[in-house]
Amino acid sequence: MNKPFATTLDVGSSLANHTGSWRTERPVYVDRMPPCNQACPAGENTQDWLYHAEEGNYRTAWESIVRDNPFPAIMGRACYHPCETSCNRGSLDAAVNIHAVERFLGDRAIALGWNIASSEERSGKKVLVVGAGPSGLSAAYHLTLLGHEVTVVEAGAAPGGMMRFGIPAYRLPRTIIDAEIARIVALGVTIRLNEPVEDIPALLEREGFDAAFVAIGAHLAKRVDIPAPDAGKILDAIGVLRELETGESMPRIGRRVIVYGGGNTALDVARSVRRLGEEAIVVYRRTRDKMPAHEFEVSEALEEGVQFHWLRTVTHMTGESITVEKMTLGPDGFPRGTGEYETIEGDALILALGQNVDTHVLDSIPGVEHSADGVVKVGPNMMTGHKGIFAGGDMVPSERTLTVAIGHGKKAARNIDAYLRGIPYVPKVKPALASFERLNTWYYSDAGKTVQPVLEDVRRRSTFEEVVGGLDETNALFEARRCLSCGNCFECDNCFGVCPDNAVIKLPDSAAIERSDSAGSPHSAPFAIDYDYCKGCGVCAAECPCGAIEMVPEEI
Amino acid sequence: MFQVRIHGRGGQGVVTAAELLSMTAFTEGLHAQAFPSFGSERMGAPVAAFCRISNTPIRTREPIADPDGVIVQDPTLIHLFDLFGGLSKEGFVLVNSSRTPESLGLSAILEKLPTGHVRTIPATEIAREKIGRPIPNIAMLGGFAAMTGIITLKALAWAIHTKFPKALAEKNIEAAQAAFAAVQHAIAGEPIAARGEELMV
Amino acid sequence: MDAPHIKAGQTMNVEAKETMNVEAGQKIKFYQTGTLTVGNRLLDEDLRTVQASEERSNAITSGHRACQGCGEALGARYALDAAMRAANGKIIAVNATGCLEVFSTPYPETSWTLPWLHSLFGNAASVASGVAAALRRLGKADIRVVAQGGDGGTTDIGFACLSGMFERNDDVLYLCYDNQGYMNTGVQRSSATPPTARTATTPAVGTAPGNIFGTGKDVPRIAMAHGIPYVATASVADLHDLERKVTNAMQVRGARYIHILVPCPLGWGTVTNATIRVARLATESGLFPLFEAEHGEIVASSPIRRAVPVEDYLKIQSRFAHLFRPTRDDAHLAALQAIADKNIQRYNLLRNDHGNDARKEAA
Amino acid sequence: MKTPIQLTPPKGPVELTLPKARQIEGSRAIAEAVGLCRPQVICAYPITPQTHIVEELSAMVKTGELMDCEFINVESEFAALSVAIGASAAGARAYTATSSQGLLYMAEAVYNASGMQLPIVMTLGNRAIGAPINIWNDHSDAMALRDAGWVLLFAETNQEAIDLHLQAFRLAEELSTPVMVCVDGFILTHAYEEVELPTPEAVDRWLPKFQPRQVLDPAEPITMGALVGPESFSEVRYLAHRKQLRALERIPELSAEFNATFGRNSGGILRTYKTEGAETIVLAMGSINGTIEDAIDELRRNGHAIGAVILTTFRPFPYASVAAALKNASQAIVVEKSLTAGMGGPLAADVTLALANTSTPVYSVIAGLGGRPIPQASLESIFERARDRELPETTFLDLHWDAVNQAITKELSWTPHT
Repeated sequence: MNKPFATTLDVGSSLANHTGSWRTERPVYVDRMPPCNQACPAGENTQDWLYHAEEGNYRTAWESIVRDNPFPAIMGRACYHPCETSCNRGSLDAAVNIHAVERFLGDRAIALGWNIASSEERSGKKVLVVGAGPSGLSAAYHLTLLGHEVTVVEAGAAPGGMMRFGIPAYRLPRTIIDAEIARIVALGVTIRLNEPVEDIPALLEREGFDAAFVAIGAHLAKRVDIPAPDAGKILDAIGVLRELETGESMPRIGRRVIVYGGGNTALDVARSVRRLGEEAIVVYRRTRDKMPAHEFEVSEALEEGVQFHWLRTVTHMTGESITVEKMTLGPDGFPRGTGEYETIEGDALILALGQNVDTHVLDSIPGVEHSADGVVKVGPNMMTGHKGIFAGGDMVPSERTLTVAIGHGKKAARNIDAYLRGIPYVPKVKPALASFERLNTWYYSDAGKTVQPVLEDVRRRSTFEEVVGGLDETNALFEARRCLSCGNCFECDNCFGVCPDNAVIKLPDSAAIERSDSAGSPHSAPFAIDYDYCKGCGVCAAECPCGAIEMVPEEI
Repeated sequence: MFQVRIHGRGGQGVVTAAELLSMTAFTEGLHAQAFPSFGSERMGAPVAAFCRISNTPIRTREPIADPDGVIVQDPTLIHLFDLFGGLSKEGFVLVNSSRTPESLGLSAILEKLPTGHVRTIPATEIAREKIGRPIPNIAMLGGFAAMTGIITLKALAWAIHTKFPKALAEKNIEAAQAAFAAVQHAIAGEPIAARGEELMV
Repeated sequence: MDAPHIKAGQTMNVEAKETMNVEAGQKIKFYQTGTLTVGNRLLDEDLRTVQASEERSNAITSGHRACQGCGEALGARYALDAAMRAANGKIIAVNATGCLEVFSTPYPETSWTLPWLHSLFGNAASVASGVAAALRRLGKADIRVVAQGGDGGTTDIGFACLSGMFERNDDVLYLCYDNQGYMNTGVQRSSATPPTARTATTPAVGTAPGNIFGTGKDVPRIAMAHGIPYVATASVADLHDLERKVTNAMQVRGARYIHILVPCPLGWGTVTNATIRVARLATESGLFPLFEAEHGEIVASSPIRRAVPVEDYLKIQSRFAHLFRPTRDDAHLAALQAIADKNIQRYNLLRNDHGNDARKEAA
Repeated sequence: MKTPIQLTPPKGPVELTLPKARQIEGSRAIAEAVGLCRPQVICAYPITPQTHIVEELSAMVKTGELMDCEFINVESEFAALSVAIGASAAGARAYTATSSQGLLYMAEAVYNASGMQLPIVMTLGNRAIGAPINIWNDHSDAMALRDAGWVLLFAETNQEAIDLHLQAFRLAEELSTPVMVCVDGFILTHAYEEVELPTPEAVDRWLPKFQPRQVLDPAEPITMGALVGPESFSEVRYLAHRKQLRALERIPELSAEFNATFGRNSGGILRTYKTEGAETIVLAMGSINGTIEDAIDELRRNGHAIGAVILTTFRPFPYASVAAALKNASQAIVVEKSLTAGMGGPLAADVTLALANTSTPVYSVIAGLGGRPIPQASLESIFERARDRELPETTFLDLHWDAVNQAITKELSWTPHT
């Protein structure tokens, strides 16, 4: 072809024109902190394992969970999932049913017998863990993965602590607890049961442990002095729950059992009592919305026929009834007596007013301090006043939940590891939060939360069968895919597509490749900006659904 | 060079007449040129067309100012325009009418030209009868052929054949023949009116 | 471990079960994570948009001189790449004078990678007709012709040629990239400029609201009035919809018209990163309805997903700033809302059946 | 060489194969000549007086007399040439025709076609330009776009119109440039006269299959019609100029080759008529030359040493050839059918420039505007006045001075504020 001068051109020649020089801001791929991850007391990388789950890579997803938490199946049932409370999707339609997916993965792991491989090289160090509760087992698990030899000594007859003795079977089947603890044991952790420890330093000395993690929980029920002239039956919640777990034949508590308290334990015990066929009445000094217990516990309890008396304090008890004083909430939200009294029929009273730590084992250890209620003082690295002895779980200052305890176990393990290796433990810096405002939610289609199956009411009043069922694979996948992947690229190709200058490059689709922008900051997105042509309009950042692109000023 | 100017109104086939005349001359082996007095093509508007016939190639293309023959297809034009302007002393005038030249007020031109050089024929009636439509142009050519002898009826017939589809061509040829005959009879001294009446039967 | 009794809400998932089984390797029938995004790693390649593919033709490639965030550069690549895929790369493009032509072909550089011809401002449709006629005559009918122009070259100066091309039903797909004004010459009013919009030739002075409230010039409907086989409106804010329409258009022969809204950051006074957002708001407010018509009859329209008042669309554009400052111009805002409401009613845009609900995809 | 009389009326292709003269209308003759060149795309829009040409072509396409051709009825002249531009760019031989206002309406596309070097051939049925609206012949339309970068050829007769179209396609495609064949409206387009059309075989040998210099093709994509800035625009324009000069060389060669092939001397730059020994030489374009030749014969008989130059190629303007043809004359008279108000005759201006280095005076005669007849007598009187050295620099032939003077008086009596 004989092309005329200037008026006819060879195609694509504008590639010689590098429009990148126009730029005053540059788009940069980032990985932000998803709110679910940030909220997880156990530090699970929720968004990451949902990412794998939504692809159907359940094993990879599960392995991502157990990097932080050895109890997916338990978590999926007993965790109060703050991840969902903070889930950005909650502001869109309904939070992702994260715990249900986690439970699906946990159950699948148990069903298919997935195991975790411990690292090969061993440190030769020995660590003692006192207490086979969630915190202790978590610590033992992580320490073993870190290459240390761990022995757990437990005063009780079975491992699990509050997982077993604090949470009723209808919420957490024992087979699940056994299976996930068995996996830890299979990893090489030694658990010695029925072995109360009296002198920790001596034990360390005797068996040559290099460090200890103490997590004996808080098992002493708080009591209030309630006059009961006719020696009415007064029990404590923890005791009752433990009895339910261990006692071969549960002695009858009463016909109409009054539970005094508004926490989760109060509701656990009330709902257990219903399952024993008795009437259960919860008495709480404040209003329903002020109850510490989670809302779903209250509503499920109501479904099961538990009665509630809010704004009441127990003042007196006889064999057949209790006297309560009516309360009102003051402006400060605290209850005040009204001087009016009423009688509630009831032949047993269970106190669920919280627990204290049994600290006598610690009193003997030099340097360990604790407050009046027995809460042990620890440093930021969770070490007590005594060098090499760390503590965690319900016995240290913090919210007393399963997941927090498990988180303590992990944190302590990392600090103990650092202590044993004589190097300081530096937690990696957390990226900025992927807040809802950073998302472009238009790109996500409408998909309501999947409801888990629930056991019919009659059977919830007679048996300890698990109330909430799990999701089948279809539903679990659906639920996983409701994840917005906040702050982390999920490869939707938007940036690749919406760039008016074709200035986005797809990187080879391999996890192995080290991805980073031209400034060298690493990111997980399999894309790169072609700064030769990028004019810095920012459309890619604006149209990134999950907020994984940031515009940063150019130095001019 | 023999120059003909044809006058009429839009829709009377004035331009076609000039073209046919040129084609006829061409088939006779002569050089010819025909062209209309250009204007927008509307029914009823006065129209003129021109035809030059020559033994040598024709170069000029100007409208004919000094015709040797004038064909008037519509007698109503006679007193509206100077139809005979520039007409040569030996020129011919053929008017489409069933009336006599005198009754058309053509006395002046009758005096100017040699006897027999001014004639009328009822071309419209002839056309109505032979073609079924009052288009006088071909009949006028037939009459003009008989009157001037510059083209033969045979050549005209061929030209008509070339120009029109067979059926229409044959009807037109009949019209031309009828007009040709009418003029011949007139030349033979028979009253044209009578012929006209006869033809109108 | 499933309990025998299932609560409401489960039923949906039971249905979904038949359609989804990843392990069985069947096609995923729905996905939430970015259903409306350009691509999606969870989806088969052929279900993703053309723009998601590294093999896309990039009909207009890097190095062009369009402004930052240019909607027209984006719209042109969207539409032409889709057309290229539909025609197996056999496309000839004819371009009217305007921004697109100027920023893409300043000697010695061109950004086009397909055969491309620019003749004049007002004759793109006719030139395309000529190209199509030649191809038909040369026995190259497998090569398809696309004509493209801005709103000026289409709805104003090129209008007669466009109408002629339609009326003859020439085998041309005409793409109008509507940025609602003469942007190349410095933002002057075109017949596609919306009422009240401020342009260099419709300044907002005192109580004058900028552009007049004329009767409007609804070129897609005018195109429909020609009874041509296919007419559609599309937007850079909905790529799936745009590509589907271009693909539909390429399935038929004859005159076809797609009117694509392409925001202009410069002319509209939007931040450069708002190009797609403002286009989305135009649609979600009802001011720019998305629909399809065949042989003069509307056959489909895209319902609004997240309805917004026209204000949400207007207030992020400085060309409408005078409607809000110094004082709120309620009368004109109401008049503009009325236009949107008319569209919503005419095209039934507020029905709730958009295909973006995972449940529907599952079903 | 006369045609033997045919008993059956001529029919389509059969007739085309007869290498014999026929008495047909100029428009029909041009249409058949264009048909012989096998255009692949024809776009038509009616405007008097070119209409008959495209009407004939549409019939030829319908009847199959002209095959493998797209006939497109467009909505305007602007569209007509635009369709041709697209067709040509896509590799098809494209043709259209127009007149007067139509040419002006497509003016933008006229420049575009030459700027893009597209070998389109267009017939221009020359007609005046309004206002006042006037449908009759003169050269105002061609003159209005004489500088649009097209080759402009003027036909004296319908025979030459035919021959010029055959040469135009060759020239256009060899150089990749558009060519306009100018034919006097009505005078030629509507005139019935004898013409001879070559056989299709002969034309196929004369005009090879169209090989576009550049073509839109997905197999070898290009960008046509780029924006060119100050850094290169001058070069583009210079190359356009050079191409026109190249055409000036090629036109006579093609004319000679045409003569050798078809035995007719037509086209070329210009022809002379009885210029040997002529003191006065009349120069004109188009059909008026017939009358001029008659006038010259007449005057020669009376001993007037006068001759004529028939200018065929007006753009590119053949300064050298014109100068050479006039070099022996003591005076030149340019008769032209156009007037540039405030300047005079555009053709006369070009001829004056051609004679810049000589002392030969150039007299301009503006004649035949808006279809005004140019009687031989009027021309003869002009030429005689010239012989007697009484001719003013510019003459307006047969101007009705009384009407003009009345108007001027009226004009002068009027002032805006009365």
